[in-house]
Amino acid sequence: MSSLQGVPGFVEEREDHGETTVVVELERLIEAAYWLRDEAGFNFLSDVAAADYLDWDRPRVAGYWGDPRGRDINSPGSWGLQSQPAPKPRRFSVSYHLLRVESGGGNAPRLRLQVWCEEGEPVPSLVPVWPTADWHEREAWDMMGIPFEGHPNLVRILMEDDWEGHPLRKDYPLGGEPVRFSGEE
Amino acid sequence: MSPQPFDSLKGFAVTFRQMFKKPITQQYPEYKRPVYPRFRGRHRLWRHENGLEKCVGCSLCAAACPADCIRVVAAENTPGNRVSPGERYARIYEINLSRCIFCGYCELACPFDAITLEAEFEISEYSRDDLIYTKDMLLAEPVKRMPVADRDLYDTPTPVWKAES
Amino acid sequence: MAVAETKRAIYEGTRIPSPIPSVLQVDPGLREEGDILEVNFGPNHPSTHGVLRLIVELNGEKVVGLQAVVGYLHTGFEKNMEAKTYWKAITYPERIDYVSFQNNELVFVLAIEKLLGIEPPPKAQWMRMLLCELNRIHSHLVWLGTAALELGAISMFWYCFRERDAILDLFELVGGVRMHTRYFQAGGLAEDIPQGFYDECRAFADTMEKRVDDYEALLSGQAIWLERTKGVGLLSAEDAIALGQSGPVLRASGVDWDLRKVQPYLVYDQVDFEVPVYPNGDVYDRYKVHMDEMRQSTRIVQQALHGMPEGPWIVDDRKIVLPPRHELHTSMESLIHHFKLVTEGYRVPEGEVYVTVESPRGELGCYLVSDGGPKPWRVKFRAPSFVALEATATCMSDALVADLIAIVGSLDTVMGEVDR
Amino acid sequence: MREPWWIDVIKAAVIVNIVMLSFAYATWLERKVLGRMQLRYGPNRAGPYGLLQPIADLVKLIRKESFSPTHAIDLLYFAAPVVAAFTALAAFSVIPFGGVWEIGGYEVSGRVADVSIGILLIFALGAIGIYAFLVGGWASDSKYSLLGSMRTAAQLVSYEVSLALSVLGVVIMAGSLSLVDIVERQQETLWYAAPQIVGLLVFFVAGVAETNRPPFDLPEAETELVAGYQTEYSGMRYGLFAMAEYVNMITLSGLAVTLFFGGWSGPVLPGPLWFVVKLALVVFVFMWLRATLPRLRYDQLMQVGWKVLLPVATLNAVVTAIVVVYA
Repeated sequence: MSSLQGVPGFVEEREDHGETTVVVELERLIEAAYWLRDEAGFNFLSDVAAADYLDWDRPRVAGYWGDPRGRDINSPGSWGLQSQPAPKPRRFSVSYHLLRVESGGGNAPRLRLQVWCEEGEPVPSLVPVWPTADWHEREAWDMMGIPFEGHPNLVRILMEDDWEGHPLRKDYPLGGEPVRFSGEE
Repeated sequence: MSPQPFDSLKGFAVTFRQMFKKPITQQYPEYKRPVYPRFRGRHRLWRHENGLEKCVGCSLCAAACPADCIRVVAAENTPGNRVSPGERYARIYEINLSRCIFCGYCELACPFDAITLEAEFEISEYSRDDLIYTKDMLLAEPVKRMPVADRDLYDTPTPVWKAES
Repeated sequence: MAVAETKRAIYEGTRIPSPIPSVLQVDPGLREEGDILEVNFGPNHPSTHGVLRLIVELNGEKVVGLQAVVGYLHTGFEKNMEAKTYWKAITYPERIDYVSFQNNELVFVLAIEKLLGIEPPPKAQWMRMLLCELNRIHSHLVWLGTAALELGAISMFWYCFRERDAILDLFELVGGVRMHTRYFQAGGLAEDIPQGFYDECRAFADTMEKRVDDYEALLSGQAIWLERTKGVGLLSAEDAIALGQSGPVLRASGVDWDLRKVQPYLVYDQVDFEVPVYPNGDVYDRYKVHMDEMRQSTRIVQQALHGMPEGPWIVDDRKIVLPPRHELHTSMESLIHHFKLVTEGYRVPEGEVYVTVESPRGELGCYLVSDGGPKPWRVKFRAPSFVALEATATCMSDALVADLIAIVGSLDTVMGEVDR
Repeated sequence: MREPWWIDVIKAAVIVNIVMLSFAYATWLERKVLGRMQLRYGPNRAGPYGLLQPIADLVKLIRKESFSPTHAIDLLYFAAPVVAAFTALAAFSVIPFGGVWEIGGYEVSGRVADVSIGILLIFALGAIGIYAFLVGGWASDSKYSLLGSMRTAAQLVSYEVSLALSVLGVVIMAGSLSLVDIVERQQETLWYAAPQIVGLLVFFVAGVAETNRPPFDLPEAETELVAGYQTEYSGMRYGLFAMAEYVNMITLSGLAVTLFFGGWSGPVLPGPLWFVVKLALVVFVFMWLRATLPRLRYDQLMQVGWKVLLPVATLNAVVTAIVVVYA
């Protein structure tokens, strides 16, 4: 699918597990979105998924230890090293999963449109292109703290309005109550 | 389709007909529907026939638990105090049943078939602390016996950990 | 009483509110008149499917402003799953949408399998399809019962829950518990299918067809039901696609689109079924789509029972699947694998995948990023209910309070899935 | 010898208690009927066949805390359920349930009060009862209650008209507004259900709406307005509203029996028993409707009332008048 190289702001095209990913420049995201919707016919925005790659290339460990007081789920044990994943260009990725919906269509072509951004770097909002992006982008803002520029109503959606922090970031600790046991040693 | 004028009356026949059928309600506390053999209810720890505990305190069940509701503290068996056939035994074995999601991963994880999920499902208590089951409670014969449907009829092939215990 | 035909034809152009696509704002001129009553429907209200909060502005009985507020059931499933190994994380997605649990479990398992590059054996595929279709009937029954209850047809609820209970019994027979079975595992099924299941399931499938006729007799011809549902909650095909609607909502808007047909997963390409499509995009058409899908799902269940192949139910890959129980006492290697899999879990190769299935509510997606370790780096679910709620404002124009209930009900949302 | 006043007092006391008891057992019957139609048993724990359930409910309602919203308008808020229950009970007084008996030398008639304009009295009391629903909802200072009150006002006003007009045919045929006369006239000729079938249907539909019973239960539509005008009521205050609703239903069924099904008349069995049997059948139809039909929408309700029932009722009255005069 070399035709995808015509996407405005084209950076990279990947084929992985039978899925096509197009990475575009952050600045030209809206242009790329319009192009994909109008020229390539991807009329359906299935999902907006943001991911945090903080400490992605840090040497990592797998598994975790338990002790009588329960388990520290935030700091992993040293069960065994795993292989280092390939580095990522920036901290956050935002993936737009596109789909071409035609009534009675024979197959379902999908495309992942991806941009990369640093913390606090605004991503252009795609609400004018696909209205369904409204809540998806609000969720991405709420959970990951990615500001969407030009969004008409960028407020928290799942957390309370006065919540501090963005829970799905990797530096946001996993909280929770410790499990109660009898306390007997 | 165009609705017929008397279609509206069909519904009355449906409701009226039900009056002469036996209600499907089960009178629960008096009648208990037998649960199917694979049902996952309250946990049970098992002993060998010679009275030793099957659990060797390996903590695999605790590692497998998605809800982190099992706590195992192992201790060494000594010749004077032999609790399990292996080297070690579970000195403390506790399950917080208010956290348990009854996924049954612990019985899958246990290599010695020491813990299984049995048919009992009436486990509500007045206090959260009463839902922390200790080893003695888990080893004891359950007070209430729940009816279980015929295993030959509904659970062939039987999973191994249910067949042996 | 005359039976109403569709009172309002489907509209031209678009009706998505501007500038915010999910909020219906009150006309400023109307607001100046000062007769606007702001009512909070929910989070505690008899017909908000749990904890949906609708801020409704009423002009008399007419809904002139609407905003849906969600998040009351947010439990951080996605964050939690990042801290669990894949094996354990399988118990989470089924709790996200507790009405179509089996489909949610399927999408996560399919995502893991896609990253692992393994293909489950045919028996597992067929059984998964069977259980997913049973689950679809279950979900539609819950929808039908509650939606009819909201419109005042109280008996429907009990009739639907009679069949729902039969389905849950089948799940208990197969998976051990009635709802969150974790029966699908990466690589296949957790256990073999019990022999007794086939007869029980066949008996159920045979009665189900008659039951759907009963439901239709109670509602489809009912003049009041038609009055209440026809021409209400209109959503055109273009708007539905622009708002990302999927599943029954999209099909009721006249778009012939079903992932089971256009992007066959499992073995849906080997069974014969039809996709119900209705053109008007109103509440009645959504109801009809649900009814027809129940019939089609029953057909699939019957075919799956007929075509269920013999053979293994899970792949034989010791790096992913727990070794057979009988080997634990005889083979040291199996025991080591067992320990490694339970404590550390299997490692999933690095990569990102987006897997979608047709859940009872529509396109259910799972975006899974793996860093090559035993825990998912990022899991994101594309919840069809979440998207469906975005369409409330578009559907709601020119509606009364009673229509509001009917429309929100017809969108078939499960708040657990909306808030995750 | 004519009835002395104290017999009337005794009768009134007995009838009020019987009506209250029948209200209690109407709730029991409703639960049983609905239960059986919905594949359930209905109440079956308190006493044999759950027969003590209404008593248990009463005890529960009385013992329950009756709290009121802070900003409720006290007097109106407290008075509304009382007025509702009072008018509902009072309306039953003119419904005849038996003929005239000779007891101890006195002539005892099977009615509390034989008013020559019985039908009008029932409608008048019903109209006062509407105020209770209206005021109660308004006084409780809740948006749901207010919406419920508004619906009550609109619905009851519109259906009152059709209800009254639908009875006109019977009145013309009987030539009297007294319920006793109407029953006696039916004994002479035939039940008015046959010649007045149109009137009966209109009367029944309007009556269901008038008593806020499903499918016309919009003022308290649970899934829309939580509980409408009674949202903020609890304990026995709520109980009084519920009582008013059920007693209204019983009164209306009694009226239907009297006007269209020959009242207490019937072979072999004594009059009051016939009355009760007929009443129970009509009440059963009320419950059957509830089990089967979805609820109407507000505007449809208005349309049915003004565009269907009112013209039909008027036409029926006119046709009846023409037939009676020229035939």
